[in-house]
Amino acid sequence: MSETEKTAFEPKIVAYVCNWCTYLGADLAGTNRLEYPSNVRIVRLPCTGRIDFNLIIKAFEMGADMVVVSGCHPGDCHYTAGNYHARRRWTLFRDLLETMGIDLNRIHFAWISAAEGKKFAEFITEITDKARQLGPYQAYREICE
Amino acid sequence: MARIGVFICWCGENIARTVDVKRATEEVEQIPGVRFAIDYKYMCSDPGQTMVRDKIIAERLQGLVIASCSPHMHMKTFRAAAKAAGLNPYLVEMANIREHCSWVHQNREEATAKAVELIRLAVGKVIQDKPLDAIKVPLTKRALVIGAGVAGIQASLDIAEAGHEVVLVEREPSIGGKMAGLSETFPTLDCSQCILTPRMVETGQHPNIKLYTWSEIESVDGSVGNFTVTIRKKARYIDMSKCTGCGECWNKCPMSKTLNDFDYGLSKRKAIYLAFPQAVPARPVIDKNACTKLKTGKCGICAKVCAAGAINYEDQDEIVTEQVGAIVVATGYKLYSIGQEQDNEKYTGYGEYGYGKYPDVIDALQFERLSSASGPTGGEIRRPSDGAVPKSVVFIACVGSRDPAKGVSYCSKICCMYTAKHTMLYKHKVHEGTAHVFYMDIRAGGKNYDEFVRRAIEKDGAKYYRGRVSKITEENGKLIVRAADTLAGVPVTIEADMVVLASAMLPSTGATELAQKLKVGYDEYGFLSESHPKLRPVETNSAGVFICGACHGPKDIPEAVAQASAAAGKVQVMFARNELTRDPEIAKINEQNCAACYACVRTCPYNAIEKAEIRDRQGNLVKMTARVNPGLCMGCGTCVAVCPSKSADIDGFSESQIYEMIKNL
Amino acid sequence: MIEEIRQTCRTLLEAGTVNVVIAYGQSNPDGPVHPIFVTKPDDVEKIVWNKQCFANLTTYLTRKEVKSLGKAAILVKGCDARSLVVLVQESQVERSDVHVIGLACEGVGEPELAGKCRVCEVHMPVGVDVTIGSTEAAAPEGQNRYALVDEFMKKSPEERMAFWKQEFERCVRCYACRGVCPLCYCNQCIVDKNRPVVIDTSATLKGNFAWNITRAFHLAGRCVSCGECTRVCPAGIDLRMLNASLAQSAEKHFNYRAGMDPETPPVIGTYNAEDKENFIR
Amino acid sequence: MSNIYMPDLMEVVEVKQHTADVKSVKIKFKDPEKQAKFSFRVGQFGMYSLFGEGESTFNICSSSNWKDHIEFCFRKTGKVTDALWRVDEGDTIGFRGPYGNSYPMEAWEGKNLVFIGGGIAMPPIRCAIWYALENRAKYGDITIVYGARTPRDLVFTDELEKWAEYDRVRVIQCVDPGGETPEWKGEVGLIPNVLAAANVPAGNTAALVIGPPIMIKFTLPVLDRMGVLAPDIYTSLENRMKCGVGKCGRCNCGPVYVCKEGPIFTMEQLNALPADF
Amino acid sequence: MSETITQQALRALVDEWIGAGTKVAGPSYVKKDLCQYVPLTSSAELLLEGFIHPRNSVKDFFFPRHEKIYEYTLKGHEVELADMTPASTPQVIVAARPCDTAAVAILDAVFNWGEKDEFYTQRREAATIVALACVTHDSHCFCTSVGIGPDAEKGADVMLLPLDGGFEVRCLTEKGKTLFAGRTQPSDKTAVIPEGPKVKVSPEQVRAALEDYDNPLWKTATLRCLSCGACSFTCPTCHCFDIVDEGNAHGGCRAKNWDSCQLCMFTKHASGHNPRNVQGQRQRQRTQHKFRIYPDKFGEVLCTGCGNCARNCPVSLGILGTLVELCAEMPKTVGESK
Repeated sequence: MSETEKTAFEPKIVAYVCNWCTYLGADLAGTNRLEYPSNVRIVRLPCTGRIDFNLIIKAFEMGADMVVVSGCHPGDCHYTAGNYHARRRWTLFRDLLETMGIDLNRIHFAWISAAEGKKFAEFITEITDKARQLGPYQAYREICE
Repeated sequence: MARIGVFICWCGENIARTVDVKRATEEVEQIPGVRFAIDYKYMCSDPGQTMVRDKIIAERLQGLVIASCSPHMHMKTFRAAAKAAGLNPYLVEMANIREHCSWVHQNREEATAKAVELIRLAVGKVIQDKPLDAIKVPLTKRALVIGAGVAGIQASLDIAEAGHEVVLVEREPSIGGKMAGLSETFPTLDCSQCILTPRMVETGQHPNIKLYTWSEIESVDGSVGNFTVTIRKKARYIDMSKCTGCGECWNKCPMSKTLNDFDYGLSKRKAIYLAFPQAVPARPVIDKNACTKLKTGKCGICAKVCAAGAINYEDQDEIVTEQVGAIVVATGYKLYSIGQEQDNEKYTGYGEYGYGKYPDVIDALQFERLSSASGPTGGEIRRPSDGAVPKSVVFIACVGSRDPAKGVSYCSKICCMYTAKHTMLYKHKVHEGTAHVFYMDIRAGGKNYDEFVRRAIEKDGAKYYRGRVSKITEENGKLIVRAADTLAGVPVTIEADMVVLASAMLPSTGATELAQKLKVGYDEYGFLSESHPKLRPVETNSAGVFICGACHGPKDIPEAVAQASAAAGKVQVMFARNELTRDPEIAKINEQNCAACYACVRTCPYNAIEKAEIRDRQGNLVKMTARVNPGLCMGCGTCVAVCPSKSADIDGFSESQIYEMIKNL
Repeated sequence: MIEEIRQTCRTLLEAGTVNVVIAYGQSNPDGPVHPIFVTKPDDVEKIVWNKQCFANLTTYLTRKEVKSLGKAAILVKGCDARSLVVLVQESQVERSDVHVIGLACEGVGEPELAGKCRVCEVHMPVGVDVTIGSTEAAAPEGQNRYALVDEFMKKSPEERMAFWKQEFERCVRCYACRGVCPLCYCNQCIVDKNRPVVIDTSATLKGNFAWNITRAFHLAGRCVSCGECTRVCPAGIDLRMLNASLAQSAEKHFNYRAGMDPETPPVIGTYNAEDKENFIR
Repeated sequence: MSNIYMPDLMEVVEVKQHTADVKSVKIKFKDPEKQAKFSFRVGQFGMYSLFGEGESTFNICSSSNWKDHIEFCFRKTGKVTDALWRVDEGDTIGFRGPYGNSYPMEAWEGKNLVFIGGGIAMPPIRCAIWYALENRAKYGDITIVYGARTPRDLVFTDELEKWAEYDRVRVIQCVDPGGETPEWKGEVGLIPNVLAAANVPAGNTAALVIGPPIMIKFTLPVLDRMGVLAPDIYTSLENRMKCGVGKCGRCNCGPVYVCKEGPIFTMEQLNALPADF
Repeated sequence: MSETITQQALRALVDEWIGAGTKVAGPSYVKKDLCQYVPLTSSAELLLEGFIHPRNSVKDFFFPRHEKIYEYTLKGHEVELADMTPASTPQVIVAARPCDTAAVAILDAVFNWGEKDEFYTQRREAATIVALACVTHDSHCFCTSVGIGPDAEKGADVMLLPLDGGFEVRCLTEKGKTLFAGRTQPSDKTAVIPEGPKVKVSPEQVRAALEDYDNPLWKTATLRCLSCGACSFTCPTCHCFDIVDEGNAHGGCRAKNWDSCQLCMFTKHASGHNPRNVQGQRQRQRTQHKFRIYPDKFGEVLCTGCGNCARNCPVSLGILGTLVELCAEMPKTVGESK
């Protein structure tokens, strides 16, 4: 962010991550000093299996412009099957959101393992730029007036 | 609306460099519920923790927020500090303002703002925390060790000596692993068999060690303290109780065309064979792909000559289950297959060195077999092609290692040492021969390691060239090795009789499948991930599962044995108490509200939720419900997400905690 | 056919195999048809069967007030029978505790058939103890069950969002959709929980979006599109569109249709390692 | 144009924990002028707001003669009481009231008073006791019977001792059989039996009985034998309330809006109400 | 002699009101066969005939389903409150059914006894109600059974009665007069309103039947009720509400929301005890409140017989059926016979 007065829109991004893979991936990005934008707020959950669709809706209600959900690669889940359940749940939930006309560019799902610090940093940078282009989620803000 | 104390750590200057800690402390005191905030240079240090304890007592705190590093680092530390001050350890939350903030955002203004926001989230969560007590779980004081190489053997002996039962499972017909095939070991040139075989015998005879060879792990259920391990005992076709190991069968067996994988293909073996002379258990095994009796029904000589009548052609795989409390993984390594084709598309192999095309281009373990007394040549260094004694041998270091293009970017740590050892062995056995070594850097960091390499060069006359070998071609019986000597700045061509490649160390095949069964993490190469590189090197993120030896990463024998004892030590720490205290952050179900649709029962990966009945005092059924077994639940929370009425909840990541965090966004 | 139904119910009540028959009736001749509970054999005359028999009676099988009446017999159309399959799958109803009387149904709704009946494939109910009547009615060959969803999806996301904002503006949160749905049987619904408040109870646009998304998603892979929620909504919200889009998604991704086969495990709560997806990075 | 649902901002003065899940909280108006103007009659209740959580109904358990603060007592069971449990000195909560009717202290003048409380029912009785003791001359003998399951469940135990020191005041504490601990000095037994055994002089007596319905059910015959009839036995209904001003229909029980015409009822009025509470 | 107005003139007048910025609401087809009282943007949307009763009621405009009562902001240990001044912009309800307008008058009692609920009274004073007499009814209507009728004037400021294409205008209150001042033409014809629905029960009979609180009928009469809130929320006289806080950690609002005694959580205590745990008890409470408690306390029957509860009920239960069953058991001594 250049020194110019901060009028540019700064998106608020919520990241629901699993404690065993993506959270450690984020830690690894830290230990490797990989820089990425500071808009993301990481919420630690035991497993992607624990990430419930209401959390995504509540994040938008509380003013998030983008929601990220990430956890272990299929097969690596610390609890064996959490991410499989999550994948099935997200597949169905995305179709429901699409029918509702909720902007799917504002919800991103990823598998980021504890060894993929770089992928985490790059992923966060990429989606923050996309969030900046998309601007504030006006449609949901109006819903919440 | 609560008495919450916020402790912001400078972490030396790791945090303070980009986060304005002073301003953050002031801003944080405005968060509803925060009673006071304080910063300190080293919160996790002893004075830091003392200050935390004193503040808890002085300010009658109801909850702590420690804003410092990742909870994976110091959550245990600060929970202990809270407990010491009489505050329930689960009323502590951490805001990760180092790895997730100060280290990754350079702009001071943004980093400080984000730090305050992360603390606000943590305060939200801690307000909804509930005091929890550790769960007491009965403990099975038996350990499972997977892989019986030197590390597996050492770990088993240590645990067994401590008086606990050990179940040792080895995939090969005999224990001993890769070290059993070595000739001598650096830096002392001890004969590998002489130092290993007594340990193998001790393991074979130890009353506390239950040995399963020629067996594999099918599945692992349960959780720390109560694992249920299913083991597949592959059909051996030999009745171990009757067989005396006299050897008549493998002498008389007509089938001898199968390559002996103990000698890495340098020799042939019979269909019924003993892995190597010092094998423990010294009992043969029939290779069903080579034995004509098993394939076509003809022959059966071995049964005829067996005086003890121990041969049993109808033998079947047997599935056995064992109850254990802890698991040590010691599955060892394999060498990078240097041929063109690779089993994993991540690696691209070395067509240019002609391995597999020129018989005299061998890898390090094959050279070990050549120089081993129990090897195919009885210890004489002879070329595999024509058996002649090679006069000039080229040793190439870093084949595969430190070579991202070939798929392995790390250094395999021990090749420099064993290459120097190989030049010595070669020199001692072929006095007039010359050894040429092409290396990138000599890595000899252990005790007496560098002196060992200096002796190989100065006393035994090995010629070391700093440079890579570009190509090996065969011209009239000689292997032309073209390379460059970067120190002299000149190309080098050597006509060699034999080439030995010091190839990279990879985890042994099947390591990732085993890791998935044990729910242990692994890196991109398949080496198992330790819980923390410096603080918890032999533990994994899966409670009760420990790792040691090469399965964790390339390492030499002294280090593997040291890690084995460390892992055994951790197991003994666990078994020191009669019951296991387990992390109470597990699920529980509001049984009045549960509609008994059992979505959670279907979902639970640990089958920790069962169908239960609620009856009134007269015994008639009031309602059905789902009920969590605290011993089995690992706290993944999937049941909470699939429960429509949210009757299921999980302590530590409960609905109210997570929603309170989001409300603080 | 009505005589056969009444006779069947009379014998059941007289023989004492069931204590109550959950059927359709009319309290006054020109009034609407609604569920009735027949406990005395002579009252079977009150049972009616015509194009106005919309209600899905299986919703009463999980109500404590009805369960206290004892063993029940129930009239089911094809769609109702499917919701019974889901109820049995989710251990809410012991199949042996209910005597299920299947009615051959050519579709309900006068003058024109209800939407669900035009695409119905279960005119003859399956998994019933006895079937009364028969019909040749069958779904037109190769018809797209989810035509209304595909039509709706042709709109742009902004148009779709505008449509739902306009629909949910009218939702008063009376929970008739929850009351009438046989698969909404929780003792305390998630919307009634206040620790934490997952869904705002206020009938604001925010609360209505959260409520309708949650209700629809709780029926993912479970709704058998009996269409009752849409019929009873006092605000006339097109709820069936949400459930149909989820049913389409469950069929497209996991080849799963709710309530068709008691053996296949439900779609939520089970997984398949080879599930395909193209949106996870 | 007053918004009848708008609470006044109160500052928490003191928080006292009585049992594992019962606390009492002293609050005073942030606006000192409102504190001075505020008055109520013992027995009335108020609606206490935890902003962000909701409102709850608790009896004002301090005496109406104490002008510098008001006090209420609660048990940690629901959403608002969960948040109230974390409240601390200096925090801000909301209060509106006083609502409901009050004890007929004037009508009780000259009578002997019997206060009977069970479990957490002591707070609604405490305000009446303090008021009576502060106008000691106006009232006859005062008997206080207060019981709970175990000694740990007793509330305002320090004040129980203080009351015993007043003249012609008799305090009987009891715990349920099986709940007593070695150092328990008081009676052991269920409240109705303890009351019967205490043979309190009958005649010209008014009784205030608050506690679980089952306790009230068995206490009434004992009072009857003591000659205290239904019109002289008062109790306070513990209904669920929302608005407190007779609009929202929540507390409606039979023909009565408990928040406006209660919560204090005589047993006579209570018997006329359907069992809908 | 009577004052009349043609339909076009009335529509023009409505457009004038809208133009003047008054909020005008009336029955309109929001969707295919869904008629509701909704705010109007032009008089073309206004329905003046061809409907029996909109699915909702006019109470939406006086006692909305969600209303902020004040906002709070949390700052550290301090809290700031911001009062929400109730909307008092003038509004006109056009073509409201007599059973709706009567309901509004009935509600005045409860919203003003003891403390005055300004949110309700402000809107009430700022509003003018133009009623439209009924010419038809359906099987659910029973206004005549509760003392109301197709042309009852209770609660209306102006009564419109259909008269050959136009309407007879009877201004009943000052507000009504000012609204229609100079817009009506004298005529010698007066509108004749057809008979309302047959009287099915009488409030006195019901009041007597409700005396027996433990009538076993409550266990069977309403078995098919699905405990949703459709009857209460579309009923013009149901006025129970819930008060909740909504917001995030920085602040939020306290709001009044519609609530229904039919929903099982209505009387559930935090301890889990629920005095009305069985659906029959909840139905009894609704009938008692309407036909016994409210009349005893405020002298008005809390029901205007509009039939919305039966029309919107998923199982067409409503309240009429229960009343008829209750009275069927009563001896014929009370009130005129059915």
